[in-house]
Amino acid sequence: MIARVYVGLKPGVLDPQGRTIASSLNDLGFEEVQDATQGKVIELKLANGERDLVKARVKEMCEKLLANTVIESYRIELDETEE
Amino acid sequence: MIARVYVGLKPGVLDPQGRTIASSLNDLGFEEVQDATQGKVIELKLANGERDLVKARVKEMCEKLLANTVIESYRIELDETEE
Amino acid sequence: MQTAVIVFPASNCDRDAAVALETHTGKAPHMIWHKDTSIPDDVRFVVVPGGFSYGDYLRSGAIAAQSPVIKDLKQKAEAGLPVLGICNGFQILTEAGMLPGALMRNAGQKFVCKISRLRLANAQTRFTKLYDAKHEIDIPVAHHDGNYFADDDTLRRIEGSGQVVFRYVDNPNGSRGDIAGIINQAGNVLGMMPHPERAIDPLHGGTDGSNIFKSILGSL
Amino acid sequence: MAGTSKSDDITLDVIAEHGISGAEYKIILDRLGREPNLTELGIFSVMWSEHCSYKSSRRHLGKFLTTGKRVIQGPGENAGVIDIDDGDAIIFKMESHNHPSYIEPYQGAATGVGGIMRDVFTMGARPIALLNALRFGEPDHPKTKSLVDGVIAGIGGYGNCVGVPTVGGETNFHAGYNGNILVNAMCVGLARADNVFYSAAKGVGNPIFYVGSKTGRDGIHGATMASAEFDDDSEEKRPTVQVGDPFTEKLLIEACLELMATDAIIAIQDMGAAGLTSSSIEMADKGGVGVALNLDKVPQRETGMTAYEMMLSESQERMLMVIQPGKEQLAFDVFEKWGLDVAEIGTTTKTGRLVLTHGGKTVCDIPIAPLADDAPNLNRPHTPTAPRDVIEPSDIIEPQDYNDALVRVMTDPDMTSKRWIWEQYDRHVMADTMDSSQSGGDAAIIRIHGTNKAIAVTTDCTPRYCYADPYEGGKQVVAESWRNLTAVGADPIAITDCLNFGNPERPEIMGQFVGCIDGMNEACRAFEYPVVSGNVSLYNETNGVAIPPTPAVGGVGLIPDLSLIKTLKGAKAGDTLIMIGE
Ligand SMILES: Nc1ncnc2c1ncn2[C@@H]1O[C@H](COP(=O)(O)OP(=O)(O)O)[C@@H](O)[C@H]1O
Repeated sequence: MIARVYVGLKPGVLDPQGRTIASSLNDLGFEEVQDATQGKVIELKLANGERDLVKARVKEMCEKLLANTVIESYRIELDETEE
Repeated sequence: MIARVYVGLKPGVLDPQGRTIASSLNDLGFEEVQDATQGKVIELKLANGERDLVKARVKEMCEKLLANTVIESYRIELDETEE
Repeated sequence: MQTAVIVFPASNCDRDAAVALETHTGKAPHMIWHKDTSIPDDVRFVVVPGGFSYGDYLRSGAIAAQSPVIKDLKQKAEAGLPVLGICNGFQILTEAGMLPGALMRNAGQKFVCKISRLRLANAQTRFTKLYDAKHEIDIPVAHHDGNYFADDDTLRRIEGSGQVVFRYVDNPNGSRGDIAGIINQAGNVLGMMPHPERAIDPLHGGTDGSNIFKSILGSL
Repeated sequence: MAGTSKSDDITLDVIAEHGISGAEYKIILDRLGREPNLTELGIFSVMWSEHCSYKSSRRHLGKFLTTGKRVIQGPGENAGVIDIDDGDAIIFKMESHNHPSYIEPYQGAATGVGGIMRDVFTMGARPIALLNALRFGEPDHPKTKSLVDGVIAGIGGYGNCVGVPTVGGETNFHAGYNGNILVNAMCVGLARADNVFYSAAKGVGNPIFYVGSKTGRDGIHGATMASAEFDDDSEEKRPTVQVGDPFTEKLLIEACLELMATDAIIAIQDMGAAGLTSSSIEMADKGGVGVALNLDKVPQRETGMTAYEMMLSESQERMLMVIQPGKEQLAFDVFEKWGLDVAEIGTTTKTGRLVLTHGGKTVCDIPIAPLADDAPNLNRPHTPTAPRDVIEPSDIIEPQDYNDALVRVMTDPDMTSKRWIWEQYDRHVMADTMDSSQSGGDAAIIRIHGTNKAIAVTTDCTPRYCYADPYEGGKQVVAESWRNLTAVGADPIAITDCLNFGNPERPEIMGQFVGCIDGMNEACRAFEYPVVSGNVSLYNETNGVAIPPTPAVGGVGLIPDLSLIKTLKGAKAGDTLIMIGE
């Protein structure tokens, strides 16, 4: 089973990377870019299991390691097709 | 209009970051984790425009700046709902 | 002899590079701001210095590689102007397509600052001809993204044509083939992760970096 | 949090939430002649917090020796300034970022480094060295590993990016820090003695400039957080932590130093804790002027920010400066060249008041003097630490196996090599590092660029001695610093300090604090080794258990000639070892 975890800065938290990306895209002539944010996607290959249980475990991984919930929020997607 | 660009290492490029995540998750007792990879998501807020044109522009941004195609591949998602 | 150092926002070894150039030429280099569109015609050698251009945001060297001055640097390098990229400078040159391959996050995930011992893989280049080929040299590294990657074909090609110039004796970052520095096919653009400008004064703890500057400047 | 509300929103609860006591509120009513609104209450609250007003410590810090023949500026400015001959000056300070680093170790430590660098380049110095003093809990405590990893990466991540070498520090592990780690960062900068910048906003009608990053809602109430102890709920209640942007900091350094080379700046102050509030009030108070700011002009990262939020935001990488009239365009040009946000947000006035307008309305109009003059200056009760039993050498049982004893000593986490830490710091950038952590010497050595002289720098503290006997421990801290400098061939000049203690409302903690200061001060006077800057971090406790008393000091000495440098390099087998002292 594959779990995809998206981790991004919470709204309101300074995102220096995103800001720098947006302004260099503007400098390169992409004026349509109004804002950019950068986050990460962590893709986990997991042993199969009951969907709800797996999700609960991944949630625990996020809280413990993958995200720092002081400044980051996360979203989990489970994907059974790619087993 | 929102564009989401997913950038990840090409298959065959060693991903030490992913490996470190997998082994730290194992160390924390999440033995079900068999493998992990880490990529980034860049979310762009763009001026509205014709879908195909916007997509072509975002592709150009990826080729020029957002991805290094020597090591990375990318995928673009457009999302009109969040305007 | 007139030399130049290119300065990007958050370059931070620009002064160190300038000191190294002045020490070896007796003349202060031009400091060229990344927004300038051309490198003065009297410049005979250019250093792209280390640092964290644009904070290393997105990917190290990626944004700097798009700077206005890079276009002219590329053209002049194609016409034969010698260029040395150190650390972030090496990252910028690969991102700009002036050197093959890419520099990824260190395999150990951590920033690494230490004295690294290097083997001369090619002591015949314009940058290395004053070194004794059998000799190993000590030059500090300080980087987070120094893990050199090139695909198999590229690797075979650069190995075959003597483009690998320096190798780590004790690989600090996971680089393929222990590669610490490479040169372009024409032999006038060198990129390396270790910092030769931090090893030119006995008080630095060693002067093994000096011969790079002496070699290339002597060839002009 | 609501904005510029009417004064009838100021309930007893709101006053208490702002840490304002009944007696303090009476002073506010008296000075204003009316009730404050929420913005005004917020401003009093941060200015009178422990963090900004030093209310528990001020009277004791006043005892320190702070002058000397090489002291150009002692405590009271952003950092201390000393003379190292030939028109060169060294500007340095140490500061804590303990609470934020516990909550978000990477960003907490990173912004700690950023903040201390701003204190130094604000005064006109180019930062040339960074050091730190770190205390963590036991190695096998479940939180320790991730705290250590995050803090070390954060210190390196910020310092390496800005391009200032991190050359030394100290790291200890002890159960006393399990719930409250210490992250103290020190920055040392080099300036010309005749071009040092101060924070007094002299002159009326001069433009006030805002430079750096935009203001967001970060860390609102950070200064009050640093002034209250942790409990189990703190992790829930915690306010947003700031994210550091070393790239902007680097640009800010270059831009400020470029403008400082002209005569455009009258006064300058970084926006640290309590950002716009404390920077504008300190500048005005020192210059004896008033300040009028138009908050609509403040560069903002988020929409709909209230006056309260803007005044209390702790967004990083921001500076406030008073510019010479006529030089506005020059200032705009320099900051725009470096790609920084810059705005003229107000002027100095002769009213002696802080007047803020927002959306066309006056949202704050208070006299500045009471914010400083009437700041509480408490005489908290303190009971001296009871003397411990003296341990006679003969009381100690001789080890059976000396090899085993040696192995135990050498494998103690405090004793083992710290290579895994300092290899993550760029120690060589700027190419003037003559000796650093790597050699294991007693102090790091930095050459003064382009000269034949150097400075030596070190951070030190042995909390166990301070715990056993604050007075003797305090003496020892300063003496160790002095010895470490002399051991590398330097003449010690002055120190900065970072006094980390528990809750000052407990007399026994105040007793430790006062004991340490008295001991340190005695040593400072004996060595003529003055304190020129420093920082106090109180309320370092969790669930009522205080950290061991940890008055870290950072020392700076001069090596007038590089040939006088003494290091551990070059020792060979067969050399003679000599022990000096008792
Ligand atoms: N946090 C740190 N940052 C930088 N250097 C450090 C740090 N901790 C320890 N060091 C360096 O490691 C060396 C050994 O440190 P330490 O074990 O504290 O020795 P000592 O007791 O001799 O000061 C010193 O040179 C010191 O500067």
